[in-house]
Amino acid sequence: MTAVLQILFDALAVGSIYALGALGIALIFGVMRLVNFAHGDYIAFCVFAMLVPSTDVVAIVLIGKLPAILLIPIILLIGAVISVLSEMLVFRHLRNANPATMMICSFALGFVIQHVLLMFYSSRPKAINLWSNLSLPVEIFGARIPLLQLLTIIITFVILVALMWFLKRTRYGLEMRAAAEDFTMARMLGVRANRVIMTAFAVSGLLAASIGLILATQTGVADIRMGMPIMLVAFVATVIGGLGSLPGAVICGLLIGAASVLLQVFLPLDARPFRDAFLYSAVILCLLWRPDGIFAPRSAKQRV
Amino acid sequence: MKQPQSVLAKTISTPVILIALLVVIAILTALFGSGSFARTVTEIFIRVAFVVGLYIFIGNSGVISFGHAGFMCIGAYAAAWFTVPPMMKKVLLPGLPEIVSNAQLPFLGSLVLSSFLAALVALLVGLIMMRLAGIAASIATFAFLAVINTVYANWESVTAATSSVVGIPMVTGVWTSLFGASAAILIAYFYSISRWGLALRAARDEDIAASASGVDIYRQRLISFVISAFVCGMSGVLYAHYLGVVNPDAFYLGITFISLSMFVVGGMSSLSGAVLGVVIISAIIQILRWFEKGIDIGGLTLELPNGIQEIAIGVVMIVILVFRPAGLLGKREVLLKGWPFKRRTAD
Amino acid sequence: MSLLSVRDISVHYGQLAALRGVSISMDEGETLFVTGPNGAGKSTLLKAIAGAVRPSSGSISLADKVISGQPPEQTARLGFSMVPEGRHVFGSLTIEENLRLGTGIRADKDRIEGDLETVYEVFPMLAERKDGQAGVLSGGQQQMLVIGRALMAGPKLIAIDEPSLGLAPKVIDQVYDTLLKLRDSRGLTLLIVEQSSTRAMLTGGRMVLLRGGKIVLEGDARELANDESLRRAYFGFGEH
Amino acid sequence: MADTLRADTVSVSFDGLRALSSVSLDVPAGRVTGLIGPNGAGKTTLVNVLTGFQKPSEGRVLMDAQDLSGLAAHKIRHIGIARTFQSGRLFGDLSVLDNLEVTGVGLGLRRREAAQKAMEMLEWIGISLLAETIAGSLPYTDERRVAIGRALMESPKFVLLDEPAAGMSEEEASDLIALIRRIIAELGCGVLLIEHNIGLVLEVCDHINVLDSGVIIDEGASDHIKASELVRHAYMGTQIDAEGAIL
Repeated sequence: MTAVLQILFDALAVGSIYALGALGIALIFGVMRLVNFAHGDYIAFCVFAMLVPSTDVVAIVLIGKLPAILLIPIILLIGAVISVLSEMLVFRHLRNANPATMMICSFALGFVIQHVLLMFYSSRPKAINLWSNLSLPVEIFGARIPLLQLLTIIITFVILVALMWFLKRTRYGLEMRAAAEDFTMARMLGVRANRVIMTAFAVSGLLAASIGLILATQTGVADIRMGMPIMLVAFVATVIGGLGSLPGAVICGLLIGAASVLLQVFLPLDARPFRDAFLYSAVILCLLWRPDGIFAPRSAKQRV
Repeated sequence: MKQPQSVLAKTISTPVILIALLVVIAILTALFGSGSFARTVTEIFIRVAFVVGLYIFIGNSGVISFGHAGFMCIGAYAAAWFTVPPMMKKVLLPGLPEIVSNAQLPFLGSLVLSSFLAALVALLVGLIMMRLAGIAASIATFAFLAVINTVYANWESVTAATSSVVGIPMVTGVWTSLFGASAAILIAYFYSISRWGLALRAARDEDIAASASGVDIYRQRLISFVISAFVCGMSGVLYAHYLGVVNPDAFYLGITFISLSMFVVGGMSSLSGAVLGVVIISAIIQILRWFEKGIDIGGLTLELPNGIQEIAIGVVMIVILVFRPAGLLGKREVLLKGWPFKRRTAD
Repeated sequence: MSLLSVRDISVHYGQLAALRGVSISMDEGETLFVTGPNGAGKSTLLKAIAGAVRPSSGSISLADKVISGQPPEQTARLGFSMVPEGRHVFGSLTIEENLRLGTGIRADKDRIEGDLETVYEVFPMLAERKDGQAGVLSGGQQQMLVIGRALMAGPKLIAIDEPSLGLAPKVIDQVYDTLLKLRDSRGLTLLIVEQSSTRAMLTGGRMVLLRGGKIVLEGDARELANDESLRRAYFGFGEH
Repeated sequence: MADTLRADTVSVSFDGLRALSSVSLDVPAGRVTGLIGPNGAGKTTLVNVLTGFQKPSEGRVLMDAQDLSGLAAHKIRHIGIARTFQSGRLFGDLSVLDNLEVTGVGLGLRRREAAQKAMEMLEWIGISLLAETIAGSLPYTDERRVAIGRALMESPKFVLLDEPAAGMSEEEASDLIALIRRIIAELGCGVLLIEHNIGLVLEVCDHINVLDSGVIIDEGASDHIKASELVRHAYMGTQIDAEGAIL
């Protein structure tokens, strides 16, 4: 029983980070048909923003020293700002470009962010120590769960609930969901294109920042490439969730995280190093089964 | 009855110009370049071969593939399997089958055989994945790359996992890589003027009309996928023989994204775009590198801080794509009209 | 001064001319039917007014402001509400969310709840399922929803592309009754595209007949409907 | 040569909505069959069923005795049923000659043979001067003729023309009528013409089917259709409606 609980918590903890990432990718894709590869670099940027520029291995925290009540909002704000800035400086000028072009631009932007960080901080991963007492374990129904893991799950859950509330209960959210489904019709009902897109970028940046905070606390490391793997899994989750479906992205993020934990546990020892190969083969099967995504809006009709 | 002029006669100048450009670069390098510059040019030529391989599939089908670095990986490792001295292989890669570990093929033999292996893998996975279209196909190719990377990075007895396989004869230089890049250009050219290339480009523009014209899109995508995997596999072989060592992470996301960027900046629907994208972006990178090292202009030393080069190249790519969203060449090819054959009809 | 004034607009899709020099003008409170066979350019006319397609020449103004070349949200803010061809229901939103989406641009926020009541009264089916996803509605129900949605934006002018397409005759009556009631009680201006001219006859108002992207006949709906020239113009009999 | 392409009690549903209800229709070889009906009647859905782009929920598509239902679109073209599209759908980046060649190579010709046959077809239609023009830059009348040429490559047994006259002037429509008559006389295909220029349909078709709300409501020769109250009703509503007597 406790082992099951342990696995469950592991699966939830990993899955919830992917879910946050997938939501950030899906929001932007919904309103702009843009796969934003820079999203992973926003995550790293937010983490490094806490540090004094230096090439030392041990990070010197700057705003990272602030009490949580100040630090968290500042980092979230930084995430939102960098995301909105990238919309204004880059993506706004590409509204009518084809998806491949937009995608490559987002990749180039991520490349730029990465190398700006590299210039100031060097490529060596840095140890950082945020809220270290969170790694103490707590006991739940006999399972010993690190407090941080528990917090990650709770925080993700809170963020998801807050975001769902935002999307469900506010006008911005309503407009964003409508725009993600049918942008032109939404505009014909008075929804302002620029405002919706900016809001989507801001929220997406907030999500990236929260992932950054969680990851930095969890791993105790700031690494320039820390966002990339999450971004990739999030991207995959968004597509198999059904492009344009926000709940689909969240659920598939959770599922992929859970699947990777379960594979890690249940694969025979010899096969365990090949976990990702199994995972991604499953992704391909999933796409063959439902090419439009598992939760794709059912509006596919006549194609001619 | 007017005879239509043959496609070959109309368009042969394109590959000729592109190859001539590379030959000129190679000659200049041989005459004036330093050893390290020759290495840079070799890398550029290998990259040309890889991106041309991307063009064969992506350019003609319109489906973005993130997976082709996987074929480069397969080609490179196969080259190691076929050319590393048997003594070393038995120690390093004990899991290889007897017939492979006893073999030591010459470069050309390994080139052909390894590229075929990449094509064979493409055929097998393509049979499954080419049923997909659009972004689902792109994700599937990415998943394929992740599978390949995981397997090659962990299959200790056959790939030495994350430790590098050493002992591959370092035979790729400027001329060998020029040969490889030229071969890639010719394969891509002849594919794209073939009936397969025509049918696939039609499907890229209008898939529904292409089906109504009798085109079996699945089959055409598969053919293109296999040929492009062959070329990408070949670029991997060249790369292995250039570095002398292979390591799975050399064929993962880094090379995928930078190559795709060069390809899109050049113009992803044109062979010339593929070649020129690599050449132009690589040239800019090289110039920026020189600036990083410091350049004397009239007694004044211009020196850029380290790391500016990467940032600048990212910015340059964004600026190019903002102003030319279809890439530098768009859908055009470099072409000398009426060369080398005069139009037979004058109307 | 007229509320809507379309002056000599042409619209091209690539090389294809969908509208060739069409002019219409509407006064406040007026009802105008645009009729004609498929492919005449009726839907294109509405899209051009809404700002979803850009005319290649000519100009459009609404309430004395030029709207051609403006983004669609700007036109909506000036009081133009559109029910486009193909309905465009937001399937993942609830019915009530669909209805409320267009209310963001209203100045008279205090009347929103009242209008919502009205829409639910007219289409009780929508009230019954207001928290259900709009995507599961049948075609006819979706048609009611999009008409309700357009009304909720509090428009001065409401344009509807084929309100009766896919609806049962009884429902069509209901839809028209509602529209006319609103026209009379709020001074709403109605621009209705119908392939069939029957409704124009019943409802009255002005009618223009489009064919091949041009206005070929124009006049009082009731008078025109009884005229054999309508049938000839409509089908192009005798020209081929 | 096949004699008849037949839709046999075909029904199609989208999300529970019936787009076609038990529609039967014959397209005989060597004649022009017309298909008309108001917006949303299901005309294009029927064409899609006949050409393999839409699987019928019920019913069959037959060419003589051969059952074609469920075959992929490209296979149906191989069997000899060609079509054009409402929106042209030319391969915009390719030249006119290449557009026709695509059908040639799609049907298994080598590229040189395909080019030869494509050139012959362009000459037959009378647009060989356009051979090298990029299809995306054509005016729409030429676009239609190229699309028809593309469909006629390798002598299909049946050709389905989906609104070929959309946007054409009277004169251009006359040219189209002449072309359709030549297709029948010189190539011997069966033609199904879907068109909203009813004048044109009445002039050129031997037999006309009228589709409304997914059901064939009337059929017959031009004169019958011209006089048909059902047809008038389907398109325009009727006087009787207006008085509220029958609905």
